[in-house]
Amino acid sequence: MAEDLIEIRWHGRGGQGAKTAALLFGEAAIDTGMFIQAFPEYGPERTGAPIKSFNRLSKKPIRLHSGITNPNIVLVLDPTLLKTIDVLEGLEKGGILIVNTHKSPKEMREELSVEPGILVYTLDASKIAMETIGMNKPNTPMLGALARVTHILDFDKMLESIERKLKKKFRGKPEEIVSKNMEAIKTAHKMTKGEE
Amino acid sequence: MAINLKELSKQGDFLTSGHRACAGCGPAIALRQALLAAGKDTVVANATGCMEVVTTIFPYTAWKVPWIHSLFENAAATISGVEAAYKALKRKGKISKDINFIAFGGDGGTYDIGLQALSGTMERGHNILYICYDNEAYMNTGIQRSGATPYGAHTTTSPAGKKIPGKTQWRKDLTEIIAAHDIPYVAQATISEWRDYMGKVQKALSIKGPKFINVLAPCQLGWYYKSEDTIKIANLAFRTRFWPLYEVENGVHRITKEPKKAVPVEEWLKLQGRFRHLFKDENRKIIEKIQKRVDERWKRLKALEEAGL
Amino acid sequence: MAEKKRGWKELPIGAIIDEAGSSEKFKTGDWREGRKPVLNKDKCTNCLLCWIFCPDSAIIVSNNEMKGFKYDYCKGCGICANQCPIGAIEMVPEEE
Amino acid sequence: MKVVAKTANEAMAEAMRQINPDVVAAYPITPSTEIVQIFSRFVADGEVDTEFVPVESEHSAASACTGAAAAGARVMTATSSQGLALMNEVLFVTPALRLPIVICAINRTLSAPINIHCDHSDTMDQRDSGWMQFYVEDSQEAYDSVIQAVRITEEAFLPAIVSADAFILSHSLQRIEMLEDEEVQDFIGEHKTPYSVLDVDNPITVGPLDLQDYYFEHKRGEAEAMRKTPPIIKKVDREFGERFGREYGLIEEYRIKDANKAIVVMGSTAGTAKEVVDTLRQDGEKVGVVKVKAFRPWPREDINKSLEGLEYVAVMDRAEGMNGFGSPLFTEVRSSLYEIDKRPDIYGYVYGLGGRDVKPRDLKKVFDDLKKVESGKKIERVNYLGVRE
Repeated sequence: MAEDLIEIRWHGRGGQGAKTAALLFGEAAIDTGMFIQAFPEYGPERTGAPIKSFNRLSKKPIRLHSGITNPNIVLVLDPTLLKTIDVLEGLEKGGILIVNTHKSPKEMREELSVEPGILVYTLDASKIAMETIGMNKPNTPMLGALARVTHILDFDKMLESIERKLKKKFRGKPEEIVSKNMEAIKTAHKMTKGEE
Repeated sequence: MAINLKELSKQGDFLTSGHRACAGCGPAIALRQALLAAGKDTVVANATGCMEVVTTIFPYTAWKVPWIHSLFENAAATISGVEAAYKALKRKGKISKDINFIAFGGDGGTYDIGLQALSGTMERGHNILYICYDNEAYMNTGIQRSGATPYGAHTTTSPAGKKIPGKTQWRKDLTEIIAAHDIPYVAQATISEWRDYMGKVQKALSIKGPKFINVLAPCQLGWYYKSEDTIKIANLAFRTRFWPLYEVENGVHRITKEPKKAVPVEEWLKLQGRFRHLFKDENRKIIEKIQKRVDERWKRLKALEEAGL
Repeated sequence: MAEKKRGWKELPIGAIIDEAGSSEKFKTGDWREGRKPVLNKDKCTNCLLCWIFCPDSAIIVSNNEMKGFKYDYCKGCGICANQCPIGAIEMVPEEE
Repeated sequence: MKVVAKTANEAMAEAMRQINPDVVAAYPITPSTEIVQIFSRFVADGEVDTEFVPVESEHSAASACTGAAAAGARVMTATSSQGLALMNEVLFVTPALRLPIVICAINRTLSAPINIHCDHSDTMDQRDSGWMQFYVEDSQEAYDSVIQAVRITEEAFLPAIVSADAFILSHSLQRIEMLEDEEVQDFIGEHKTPYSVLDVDNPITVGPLDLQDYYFEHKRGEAEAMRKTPPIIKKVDREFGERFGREYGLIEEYRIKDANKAIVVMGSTAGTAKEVVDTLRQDGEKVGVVKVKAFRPWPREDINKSLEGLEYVAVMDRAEGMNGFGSPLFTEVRSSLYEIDKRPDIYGYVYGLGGRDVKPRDLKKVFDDLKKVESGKKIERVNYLGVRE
């Protein structure tokens, strides 16, 4: 496979915006000149059910059209999923796990028995979302974390792109919803913790 | 909009000679009268059925207006596509003429297999007129029962046998089903009362939106009577009140032509071989049953009219 | 009556028929089963009921006048005679 | 030109917007629903002049489209799976009437059991209906092909289905390059119609009854129209390439020139196959891919030219032909090869039914199988890839 290919898996529940996060991240990557794929896993699930969505990013055109089984990065939008879903599935050495939780990365590593060689990051995205957006919408904060941890995208360019997309998405809604989301991303970018 | 035969005769026919319908064909009369009323600037979509078959055997066509047939159950959908194209092209200035859009279907293509497409077309509000030439069975395939076949009638799939005396279900009231779509104009007509029928065609075409006319068109082959009696039988259907002539304009029922004195339905039944078995002693009660139903339906229609509904 | 049948390269696109009313080339007059309508011009009032009821468009009308029948197409159904209110049309045996 | 992120559904809807057809009659069905939804929004916002007919079924969608095309309109629709199957009866009528219509079809499997995911059984079901069929590899090709198809259908006077894999493409956001609206309009040009039922001054009869004396001649003419499509498709494709830099051909050869083994495949799996070929090539294996873009017309000459000289070929069908011996793509390729002297040894693989994921390792296994054959081992002529025993 192309060596510069980055594969990302998002875990969330229907309605939490895991699909939107993958789409926003993908579009932001395109704006920085990358090639991308962003696709949710489609099933009969409805609001509340565990869902996955995916990203592929590369500097070269992406021809792979298979599902993603060995992601480089896994993001968990909802800590309650950790009990029932094997979020580490297919994540190999060198991989990155980012979890929305108030716990520390160390606590997470122990709780999930993450093997050495996989980096663990945490942030309380729900809290950030509540404080900025006023709703438990952890998806935009998670984008901030992803940018902080991976440096795949230039953060400022990413912010610019997401702001543009959100303005379009929330057309007709109060303007502050966009600025609040942007604030959430920036806060999350600062607050994301890795292990010492 | 008085219909003047002398005036009409000057414009010539749009369904011309040389088609291969049976001698005395009621549906051919229904189509011909409708086109005379509609005039030259008319586009026709036709469902598969007798009329489609007999008028367009390649390389001959009896049609002098543009005509399209694609399948059995989709005449309504086809004409809605034609009408949509017309709207789009008119908006873009590619066509300027005012054109009538008419779909013809038999009772098979309309009451039964084509009902869904017809219902959709009516609901979507296309500016078209759908005319069902109702000959009360699938005549094209050899006289099989349809949803329009009357109670007691013999057909090849509701044969009058030793145990079962012909069709044992009432016909569905398609005119009322379409009226329930709340469209601007729905009417019932018969070919013998040509002035009433052609007037309804003209009235329908003057109204914007979806319109529906159910015209009774006897079939000498399937109803088993002599070919010269087509008009007589169409007329008796009206005079017995088996087939009331009325319209539903913007939801309001109005009887357009009323027989002065109702003729017993038996008079209509007895001319047709498809009801012959009803005249056996053991089946006479079926005729009474039919008469009762005709009286009830007429009462209902009168009540609707009187109530302004 | 038989037309030369065309080969596939000679046919119009999409199986359409581009000659309106071409069925007039197909004569159905020989379908009559031994009887044909005749008009008694003296009786006829030119009410044109025969014309409006003819399933085969086989009544000749010109200048508001009933002129007779297109025997090339009339199938001899007898509706015209049956419906003529004053009996001006009679179905008579076809001559050999 | 602008770079944007679009799923295949969005890309096809955008192409439809830029084409600005006169009539779109459509009924929603997963996974092509979005195309209809997005397009309705274009209609509602006045971004197109299209008369949108929200029909009550796909049968009526195809019927209304056929009626509209016969009235001289430029017509498009979108559907999938059961919707395409419900259109089946009408789909035989449209090409016989020689009407140019483009269907954006999202390839979803057919019931039963009911399943909304990808395979090609829905379009394969239409392979003898007389529609051209183009399978695409990604959103970009979906977008480009829809635009090309308008030109092709109006030069051939035959309709076309442009199909993209359900979810894998229909719902996967990808980077595409979109043309400017004017570029699209300029490329497709004025709509061409073979006739129009709206011409009341020159009335025609469309869809007459044909008997034993003419039906065969009419069908012969229709068949000839399909036979004449390959040069039309190539010409339009070449012109598209010259103007916009992307060209696809009836088939695409990938590292075939010096190959001795190849996979023949359609749709999104072609991309995955190319990746696998690149990996195997690094190990020195002489492998390649032939992507079949046009399944109808069947590109017999191109296929033969491309496979002649190869030793081992695996043909991948994302459909089960239920004929007891291989599926449609396999039988078509195999039949074509009959007329060349140096024929490769050819095997059939049925894969990916009902959306079953196709991973690089699955396709590597196919090449491994061919290697086994090369080393003298025997394998089944027709195989199932990725199914549990």
